[in-house]
Amino acid sequence: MDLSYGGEYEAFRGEVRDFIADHASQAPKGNGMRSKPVLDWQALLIEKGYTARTIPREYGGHGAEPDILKSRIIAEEFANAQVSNGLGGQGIQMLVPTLLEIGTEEQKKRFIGPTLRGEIVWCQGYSEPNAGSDLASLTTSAVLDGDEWVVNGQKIWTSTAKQADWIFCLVRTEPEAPKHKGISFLLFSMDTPGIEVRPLKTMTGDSTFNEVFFTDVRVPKQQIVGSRGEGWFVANSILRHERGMLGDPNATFSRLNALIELMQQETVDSRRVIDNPVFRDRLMQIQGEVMAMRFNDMRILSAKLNNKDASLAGMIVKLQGTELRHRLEGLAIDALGELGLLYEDSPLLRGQGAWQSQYMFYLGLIIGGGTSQIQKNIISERGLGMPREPKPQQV
Amino acid sequence: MDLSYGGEYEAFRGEVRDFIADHASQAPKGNGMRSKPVLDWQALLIEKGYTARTIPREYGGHGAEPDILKSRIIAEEFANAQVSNGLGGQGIQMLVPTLLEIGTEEQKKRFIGPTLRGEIVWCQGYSEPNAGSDLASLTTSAVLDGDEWVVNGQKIWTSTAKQADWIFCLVRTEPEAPKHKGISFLLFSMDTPGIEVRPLKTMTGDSTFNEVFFTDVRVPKQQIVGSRGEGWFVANSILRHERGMLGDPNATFSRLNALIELMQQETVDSRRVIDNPVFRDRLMQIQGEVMAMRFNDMRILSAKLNNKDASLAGMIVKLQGTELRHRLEGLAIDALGELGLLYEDSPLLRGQGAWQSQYMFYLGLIIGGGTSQIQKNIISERGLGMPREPKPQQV
Amino acid sequence: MEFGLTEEQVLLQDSVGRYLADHASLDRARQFADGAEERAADVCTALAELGVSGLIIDEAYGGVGLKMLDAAIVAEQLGGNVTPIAFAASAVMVPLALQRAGSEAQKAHWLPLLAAGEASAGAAVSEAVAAREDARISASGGTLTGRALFVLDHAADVYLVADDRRKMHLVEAKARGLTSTRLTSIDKTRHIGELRFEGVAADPLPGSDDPAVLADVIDAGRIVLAADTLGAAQNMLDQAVAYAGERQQFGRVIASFQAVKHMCAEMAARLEPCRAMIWYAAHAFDEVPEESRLTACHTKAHLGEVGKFVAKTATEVHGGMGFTDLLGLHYWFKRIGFNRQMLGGPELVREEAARLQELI
Amino acid sequence: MEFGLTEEQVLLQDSVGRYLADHASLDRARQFADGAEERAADVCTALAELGVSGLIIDEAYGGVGLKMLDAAIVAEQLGGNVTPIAFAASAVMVPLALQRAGSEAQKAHWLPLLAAGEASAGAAVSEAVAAREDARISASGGTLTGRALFVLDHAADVYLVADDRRKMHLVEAKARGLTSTRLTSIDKTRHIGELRFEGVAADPLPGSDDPAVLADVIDAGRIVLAADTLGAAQNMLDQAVAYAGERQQFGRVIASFQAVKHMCAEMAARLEPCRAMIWYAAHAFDEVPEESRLTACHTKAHLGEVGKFVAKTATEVHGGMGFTDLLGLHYWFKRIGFNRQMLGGPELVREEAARLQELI
Repeated sequence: MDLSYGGEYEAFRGEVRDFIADHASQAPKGNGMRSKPVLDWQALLIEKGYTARTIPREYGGHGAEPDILKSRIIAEEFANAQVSNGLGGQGIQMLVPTLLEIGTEEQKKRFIGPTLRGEIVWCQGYSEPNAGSDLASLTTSAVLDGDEWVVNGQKIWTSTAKQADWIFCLVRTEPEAPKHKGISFLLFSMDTPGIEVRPLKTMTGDSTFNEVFFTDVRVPKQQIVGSRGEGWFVANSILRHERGMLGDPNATFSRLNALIELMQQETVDSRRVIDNPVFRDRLMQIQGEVMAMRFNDMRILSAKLNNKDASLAGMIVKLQGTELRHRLEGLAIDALGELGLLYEDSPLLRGQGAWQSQYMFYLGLIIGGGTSQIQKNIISERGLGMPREPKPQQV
Repeated sequence: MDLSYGGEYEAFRGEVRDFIADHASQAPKGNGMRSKPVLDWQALLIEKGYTARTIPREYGGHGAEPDILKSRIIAEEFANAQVSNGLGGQGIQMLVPTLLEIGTEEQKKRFIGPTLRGEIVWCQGYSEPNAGSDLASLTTSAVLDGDEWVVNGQKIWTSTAKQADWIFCLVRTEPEAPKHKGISFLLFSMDTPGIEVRPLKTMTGDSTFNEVFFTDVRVPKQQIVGSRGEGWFVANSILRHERGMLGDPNATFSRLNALIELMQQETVDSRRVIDNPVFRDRLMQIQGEVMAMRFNDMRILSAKLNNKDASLAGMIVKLQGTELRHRLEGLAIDALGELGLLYEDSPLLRGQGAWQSQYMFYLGLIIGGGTSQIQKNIISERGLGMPREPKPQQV
Repeated sequence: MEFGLTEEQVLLQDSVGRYLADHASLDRARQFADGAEERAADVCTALAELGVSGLIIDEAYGGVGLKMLDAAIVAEQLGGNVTPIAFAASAVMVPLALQRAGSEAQKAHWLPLLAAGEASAGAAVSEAVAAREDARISASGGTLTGRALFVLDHAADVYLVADDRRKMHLVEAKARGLTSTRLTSIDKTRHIGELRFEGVAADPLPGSDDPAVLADVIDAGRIVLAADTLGAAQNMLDQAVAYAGERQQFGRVIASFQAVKHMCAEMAARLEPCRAMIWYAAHAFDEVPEESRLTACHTKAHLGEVGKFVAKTATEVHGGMGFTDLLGLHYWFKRIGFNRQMLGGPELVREEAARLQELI
Repeated sequence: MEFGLTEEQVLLQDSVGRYLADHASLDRARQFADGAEERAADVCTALAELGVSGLIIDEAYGGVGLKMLDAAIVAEQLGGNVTPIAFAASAVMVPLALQRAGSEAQKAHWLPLLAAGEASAGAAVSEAVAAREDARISASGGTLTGRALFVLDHAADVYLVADDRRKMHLVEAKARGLTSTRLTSIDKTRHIGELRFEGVAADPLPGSDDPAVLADVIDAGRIVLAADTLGAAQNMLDQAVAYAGERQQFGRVIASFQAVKHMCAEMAARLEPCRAMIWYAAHAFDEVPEESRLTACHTKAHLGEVGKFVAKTATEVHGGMGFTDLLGLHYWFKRIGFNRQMLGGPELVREEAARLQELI
């Protein structure tokens, strides 16, 4: 057991801290896209290797060797300082790695640099109303007509569709093939005629997501990533990456500390909520679970670093992490009593209403990105080696 | 809403109370079988109509019209007075109703009377090591050889097998038929050569159950109830009756009161356990659930009485009742701290060790009599009308 | 013996249920919520005609003269249809307080108006449930001063206000010195709010010197909120079963997956006994006084817990669709959340249950 | 950075695990339990040879000189194999107390005996965890009077006894005035008991004037019991997965039913983070003093809860067979139950966790 990162890394941590101390004033606040301060900051971070760190210079990245610990240190230090560590979004997190792996040289040159620099914003077109857990049954079609794909169908759960310049999209190009083998991965501009974006309001009241409708959208033939019919395999390796990010124990840890503070501040019947032993015990239960998940996270990091197997430890993060977070937010609501019901712009609102909105949002995350039911299938089959469910008889 | 039983019934309740007051001294203590006081008491109860109440006189019963309320009043009054309300056991509770419904006249005459009087004690041979939840896949075989069935195989979970004179037993007589249609219902003496009974120790440390092995056990041909291949249907209607009895909320209510008393008596760190708000809150949660189950029980009784449908209310009793009871016993263990670990004849033992043994026994009941998984299948399919799982493809 | 509803009660249930299904479905609730309407006048009028607003008001005052079980039956329908109407305070708690503790003049003035649906009433009693340090009402010389939070059925014509000695008063919304503020909650189908009193003239309920009356009023509110949850949760379960029977994934309806079936079975198993519990609690309120208070507490707490479980699980069965606004499932989710916290969350009410049994 | 076991630790784990699998399987535990043996001499001797009894004892006193993480690794193996041996007190708590607070004479006498497996030690510290009104030890003039309950690793040669001022003493089992009674528990693989002292001569640990030493000793015991639960629960899960893969019902292995798969997945999902938690808690005990106590409390409580869930669920997966004595699954079930309650149940330990953070 050695929890130190070692001298080289502590030196690196020092560099990062110094950089932040010197430059934090230039960092943009909030999540704006495309503003000059945002783009300038992004350019500076790429130059210093604090974002796009391992992406080759020829494609617009910093070109450093992969180093999990350095990446973690950068993430930790920017998070601790509450300074933006650069642009995120599905283009940078999901499309860029895909293109690096299987894009053509031309695609890499054309898309990676502008995406990293924040010049092209992407959205993702995977889920459909009738293809959620069973994503491979998607029906949005793309038919080759001369040198163009003609896309028709509908996507759902598309975040940033309103802001995006381009979309990476799964479409069915081989209707005769088995369902996993008939899908292709297309890129196209959101300005293409025939695209309609409708905001999708959720239970939280926000419209973080959209529905996107395609009617005879014409896409140049070469804007396919990988070969025809390979789209499922292209998309799936990255999806797994996305799932690992849901339920992050470090974010939950911050929320836990906010909850402890809340319970020390609020009073009911002249007693601080924290002095109610029943709520306090629930708080302590959650604290113990958060602790376990944080140590589990350290174990996963260390396993990656040392090429050890901790695949089961990783597989459970989404299931446990989202449920835990949902319960944590729910405790805050209960502890607040009637105050916990207030929402939106209500007078007396606590924490800007985040306890309620996060409670609901995390219920959404329990469902999204692979429902808890699908997660349990994965854990039992891939983690524990239990058999898949037998296929049903055709009736 | 009318919770009174009405004048006629209150008068009847008075009669029962008077009887108990006058005769309680003759009632046997404990669960002994076959002793003279037990058999005499049973005879007196049959005569008065306090047991075997609705079974026709010609078969040895009391011959009264069915009256659910009177039955309930009898049960309530004997339970309140903690006086034996007569012999129970699987012969009286399960076999007698079966014989009344589909036994031949000769079977009724031969078996019902002696069973009611306690002269024949029965055990039940249903479950097998490889036929538990999937009872219909049982393999104990009975092959007709002249005028006799020749029985070979093994049963498990047979209670009172050591004490029993006879067994009612499910055997496969039609190996070629579909599995539910190849089973017959046989009766035979436990003295027949070729029967071996081995006690089956459980996690509680007791051997309430047995394994029973049959080697070429020869049973007269006419000792079959119903026709060949009808055994599954004979047995199944009664099984449902048995399941309804598991998880009885009135028994749980008594245990709850014992738990409240326990928590008021025990102290830890000079504080009564009931004064620990965390345990007290768990107690109150359980009290609320017990209350709900008792009202649910009243609703079921009333529905039976008034021919109303409360089938879902009945279907959930076993699932909810056994889980609730298990949790209740578990709370007692937790509340006792280290004392809750003591068992058997340990010094300092509380409640004769029943908190631990009931905790484990009710885990057994969660599993037995249709596991919680099977119960949920039943509730979703029969109660909510959801489809059965599709049959798997043959591989 | 008959543990269940009478024919008249089934009729009441059906007539209210039918009206709501036909004329006050989700679309109406949505419209109310989106428009932040003060009052769904059409629904109020129609329900008043069906007797809902005068349900427990004596016939002498223009009401129907029914009891708590009838109120619970109606509340279940309202919860099941997420009906945007003032009921718990306006049709139950305040009429009850008036009938038990009001003067003849108070009754004669307000009860007929409430029964006819021509006035609505709110209840400002949260201080008696759980006091907040900055919310306290003191009475002196016929006036009230202070602040009441979480007023149920806010935006009413008249408020029942409990002071810090548990005595109750009537205050008209238009009284001088009264400031009223809406508190937006997750549940947009019912209003809560805050009242500030600066020496507001108040009309005390003479019979409320006995603090048991206020306790009864709170019990009644708790039973009604619990019944509302029963209806809402039952509806969510029904929607989940129906949705699972239609939604296809992996080439079969999801209702055929054991995981989905068991989620639904668990909901049913926990919810079904709640029906008997609501019936008994409401019945006991009128007929079994020695069990009434404890049963009301446990019913409120237990429905709060079961409701929370069903709300989450039914949403999960719906998958992503449950999380959207499209089906509107969240109206039921939030209604259940509201009922859980108002008039005391489960932990608080269980503490009361323990106190009632002298276990504290 | 390496969050995990060193090669040496993996070797230790393997060597202990292999010995137990080969020579101290369930049959041996059963024999011990059925015979109510005081001591499984064969197992003790073999494990002493592998270094288990002297694991954390300094090499100067004949031990191996390892740390709490090594003790946790061994405890996990012992729990996984329901090994009938005195470990938590005898090999961890008492050696730790001696090394931190013992006199040179005490260390020189007892540590080599304990390391060699020639003596065993029990811990009578439950009064410091939760006092029972009739169990209290007072020290006066070099003697102890009173009663200690729930002595861990009872039937020992020497006992570590905490008095009512949290000072620790050594008392030999054969001391005059000491009466010792076995307390039969559900777990027949480890002994607990009661000690009565009537003016028994005791040998105080000079360094134990600092009450932090006793707290450390209890922390160490809690980590070891939690690690024992990790091993036992992991074993139950493994057994459940294996059994489900063999057991056929309805024409298929039950491991192919979604309900069974999800039960196993839930066990794995809750149990897997516990492994990292045990590692960290044990590591922090030696290396991160500022986090040590809180982590020990949470680890004890959390493993208690997860263990209870896994014990029940794994038994359910086994169906009726899990309830019988045939497979012996209940040995693990009871071992987990024992670990949950000893040295403080989850509620009690969580209260301590809150107190450590000054939240009480």
